[in-house]
Amino acid sequence: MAVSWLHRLAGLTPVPVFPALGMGGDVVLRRLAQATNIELVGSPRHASVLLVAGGVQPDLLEALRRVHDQLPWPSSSLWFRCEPLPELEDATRIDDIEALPGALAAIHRELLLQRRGSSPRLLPDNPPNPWEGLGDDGHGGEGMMGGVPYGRPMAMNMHDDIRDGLTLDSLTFRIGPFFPAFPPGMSAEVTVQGDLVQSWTTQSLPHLVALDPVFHDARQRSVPIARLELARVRYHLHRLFHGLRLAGWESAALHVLHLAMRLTSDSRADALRRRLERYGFFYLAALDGGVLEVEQARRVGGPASRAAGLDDDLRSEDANYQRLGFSPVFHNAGDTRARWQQILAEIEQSLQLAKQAAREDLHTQNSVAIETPRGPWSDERCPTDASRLLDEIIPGLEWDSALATIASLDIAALSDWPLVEDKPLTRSEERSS
Amino acid sequence: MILNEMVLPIIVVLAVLVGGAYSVAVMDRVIATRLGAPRAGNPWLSPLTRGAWLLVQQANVTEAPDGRAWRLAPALYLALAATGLALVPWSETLVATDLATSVVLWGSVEALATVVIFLHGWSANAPLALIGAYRYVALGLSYLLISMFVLIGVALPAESLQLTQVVMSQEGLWNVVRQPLGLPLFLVVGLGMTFWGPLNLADSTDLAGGTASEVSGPPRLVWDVARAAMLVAFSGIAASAFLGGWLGPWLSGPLWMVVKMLAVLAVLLWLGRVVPRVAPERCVTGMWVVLLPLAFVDLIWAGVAALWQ
Amino acid sequence: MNHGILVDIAFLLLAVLAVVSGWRVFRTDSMVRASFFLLLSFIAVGAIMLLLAAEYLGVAMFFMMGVEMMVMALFMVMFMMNPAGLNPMVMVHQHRISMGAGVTAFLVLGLMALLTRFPNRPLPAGLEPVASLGHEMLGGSMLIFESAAVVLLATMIGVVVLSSHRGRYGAANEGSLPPGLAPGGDPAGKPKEDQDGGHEHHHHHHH
Amino acid sequence: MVAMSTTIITITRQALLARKEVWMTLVTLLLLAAALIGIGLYGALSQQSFVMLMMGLELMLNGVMLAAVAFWALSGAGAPEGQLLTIIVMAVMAIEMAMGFALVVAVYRGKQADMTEALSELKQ
Amino acid sequence: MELLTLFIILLFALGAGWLVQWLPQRHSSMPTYPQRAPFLGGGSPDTHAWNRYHVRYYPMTLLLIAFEMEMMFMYPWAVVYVEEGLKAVMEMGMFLAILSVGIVYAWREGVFKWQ
Repeated sequence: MAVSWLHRLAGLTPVPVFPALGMGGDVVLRRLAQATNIELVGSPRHASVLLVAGGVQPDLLEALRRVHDQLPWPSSSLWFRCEPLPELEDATRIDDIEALPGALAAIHRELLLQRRGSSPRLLPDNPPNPWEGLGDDGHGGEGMMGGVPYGRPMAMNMHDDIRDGLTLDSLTFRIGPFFPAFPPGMSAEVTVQGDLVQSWTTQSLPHLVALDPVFHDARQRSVPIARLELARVRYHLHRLFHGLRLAGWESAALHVLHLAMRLTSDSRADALRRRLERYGFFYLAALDGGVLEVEQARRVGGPASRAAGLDDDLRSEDANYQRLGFSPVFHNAGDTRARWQQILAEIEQSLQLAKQAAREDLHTQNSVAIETPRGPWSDERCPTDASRLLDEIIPGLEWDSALATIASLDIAALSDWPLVEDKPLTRSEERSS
Repeated sequence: MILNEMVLPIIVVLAVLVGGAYSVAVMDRVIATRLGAPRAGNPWLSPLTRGAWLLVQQANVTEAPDGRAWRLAPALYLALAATGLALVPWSETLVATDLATSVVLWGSVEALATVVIFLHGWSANAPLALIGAYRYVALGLSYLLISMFVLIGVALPAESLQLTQVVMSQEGLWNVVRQPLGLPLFLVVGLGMTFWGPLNLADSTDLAGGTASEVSGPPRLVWDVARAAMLVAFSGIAASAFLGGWLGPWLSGPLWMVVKMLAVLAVLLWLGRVVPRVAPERCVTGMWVVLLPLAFVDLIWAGVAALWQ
Repeated sequence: MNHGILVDIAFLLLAVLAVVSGWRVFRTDSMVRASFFLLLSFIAVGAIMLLLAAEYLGVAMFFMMGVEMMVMALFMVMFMMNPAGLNPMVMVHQHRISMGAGVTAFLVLGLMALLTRFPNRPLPAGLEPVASLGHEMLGGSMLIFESAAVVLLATMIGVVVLSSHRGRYGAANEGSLPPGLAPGGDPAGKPKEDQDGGHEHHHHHHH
Repeated sequence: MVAMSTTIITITRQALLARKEVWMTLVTLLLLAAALIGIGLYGALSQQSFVMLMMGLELMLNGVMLAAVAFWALSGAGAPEGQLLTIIVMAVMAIEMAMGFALVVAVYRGKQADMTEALSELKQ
Repeated sequence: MELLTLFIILLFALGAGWLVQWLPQRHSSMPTYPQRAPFLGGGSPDTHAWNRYHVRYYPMTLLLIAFEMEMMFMYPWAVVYVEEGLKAVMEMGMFLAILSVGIVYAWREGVFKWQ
């Protein structure tokens, strides 16, 4: 069949990719955000390729099938460091991150030039509940609120409203583990009334977070403080990148990513701070919610606890950090805004430390207990999963401040394996890609 | 006579509708690239390739949508943008709809845009789209008063609600100088009407695309085009109300309009990319408690200036 | 180019639109559709007003009713069971009586319109409807205009008092809050009070 | 039937010759207004819920406004009171709606409060 | 004449908007049920999304209706403002002052916050 000029033209568009992130998959987000011919989209309806990145646990496969089926045709999937589902016979797997943008583009072009068929649907074409022709009015039940018209029951009044006492209907749904605004792997059962979250139950935990190998080395031996601090800055910048993307601020997110990519001990974060402050990130965005009590903050650890007024930082116990004049920075409010301000302040502090340490060539002294960007880490104390905390703090927040709160909290447990971070792009490579 | 009064204006309006939406897409991409977004390829071609892709993509349907309303909403939004554009005067005589109350009709376009955007999110029968729709109504009902105050401000010196009269009243001095608060306030309205950038409460990232989260294929194309066209219509009204419309030396009237509209568009698109999204509650409070009093001040300013002359 | 015939065609189309959409308001299951059918009816009437040279009122009808019907839809959805009409439903009573009353009203008013002879005094040439309305407001009908402000103020206050959940007798949600996490503590999920709020009275807002 | 169509044709021909409206007259406008009022009355009487009843009222006021404008344009020689009357009807509509909905909220909230009180009494 | 032009433009835009949606998809079949389920990142809802939605800003909408009525009076006022001069200033000043009281009161009562 001849391919129409429309399809040819469509093949030239940047590839709209919906990323479904498995274990360790978030690395592709940062790579693809800098690729010139990829557009990362937030809904599978807007995508032509489903990119499954990183290992997906067996209990999340059903959810993955659901997302897979929600891409409108023509669509296909690409599996990055992940074994394709057995049903998808001609699915492509790829492990080299540098080849990823090219592979995505190739799939998209083949799809539109009709050299590759769309992925088959994985789930049977059945409504959630049988309904047609059942019941009094043919909607599967009796009465005005009964039945399952079109396969689903009607929304009902289930919960008293927790904000202003005017009780109307509530919606209960399970969201995640591939919801792009959530930490990868996390899913929750949520009840909302209007756009206010009434109840929140975390169901599957976010994927373990891997740290830069230098932190693992630091537990074994003495490492250069400059390297350690730069790795810390990079970690925080990556988190800020996700937070800013969620705030609908792509240009600032890319600014952060560029900073992270070209990080040296001479880097400065002044321009970043100016940008965040001048364009009103701290005043305009939904940063008012998610206040952590001291006890809750201690459970999360790391910058989140320091944002709630604890000056708990293992670096102050290291002799060489003391030589550098280190003292922990902290904020008191404990809300989302304070957490981002804390992250920004720690980025600046770490850059300062890195610069000084590089000049004096200082190494860490203490390898028993180190402060990772995720929190204190020693044999007794390891950052554990804190996503159950969300069940306590999210109810009562509006949807936007709920999601902003989740983005600002680093709640995943620490992985035993270091991050397989790929080498940062050099300037010339980026030009050529 | 028919040629001059009807056919020509209709052709101009439809051409600007299509060409304007296209140039919005091109400009937005150029601005994004300037701000550091990695985009390859020809910016002139990219709106076309994207349009082609949406045309060949399947149009998604949800389980039990309000099908007709769902398909009607993008078309109606486009029609509202066209109505707005029809009110824009290109020269003293070249104007499609020169009503004595065209300023009020623009106010109606703003009010009805809220209805249409709500309908777009409501019809999908999906939780996230629904939240987007209701959020937008909070914004839509808040910017309306600001816009009306600001536009009444420009009607005072013109002693008329007719857009051509408003332009002619700026013969000596443009309203952007005479009523300095007016244009900045009106630009906020423009971002709100098209839920662009910081005021994108309807189709935001935390809702996976909000009202458009369930939309794919041709309906999404129409929605995107309508949104861009609305931005163009808005810039036309802003240019006429504050930047002296077709007035200006050397160039011909329509050409001046194009230049001024492009300037307004550039500012809007730039604002859309450099400011983070505003929280809905903060947005409503800010509009009523900060911007509305400012619009009052603008009106008083305009009133004093109009009597002074 | 004949003006009259075009106006006639437009009028007839709009009249049909106004009546049909007005009727559909009570014949649809979806509350949102009902509100927007009513809006359509208003828009058709507004357009007829435009044809009658009421340039201001016609256009004002669009924006007033655009907003009012949007709010109408919000409240309809808020307080009606099955707001989208997913299930078939009949929410009518005294159907026949109402039908009779409606038809009678139409017949009586229609006969009055047909049988009464109204003076034929069309708009004077060169009348500026908006300006004449403005002069009237600031001149002869000033009192009406100013009392409208007072009535609207009263409405605003009434609306706030009635709908806001903090009445004079304390929060209306007292007793409907979930129990505290600790005995005597704040209710679960209740957001923190902010410290620097300028209001001295107690409130449950989230900032 | 034939007579009717002949009449329509005659009237339309007159319209074409006279270059003025023959269908949009005061009588037809008032008939349209009467139809809207009739439908509105039906709605207001037949609907069970208060909000739908308000819809009926609004439709009736729609008819009233149309009639007022028709009189103003075709029979009142453009007296400004005609327009003012329409605006006042609109204001009545707005006030009716705002107060109506505020009442609905208050009543709904009140019912709920009653229910919660009753529940807590039962517990004791 | 103006209205006819406007009508034609409206019709064009509406028709184009509808045709672009209808033409490419006129032969396509209904998507499968799993595809039609609302997107929730792999999750699923219990019920239909349409519900008695708790509009958190409802007092603001009622306030807006009352306040917007005032705009009805302001447009004709704007046209005769310069002609009437001081009288217009006085009357509208009074009118606006009365209504501003309403806004200030509403703000103090926290109407613009999410309820």
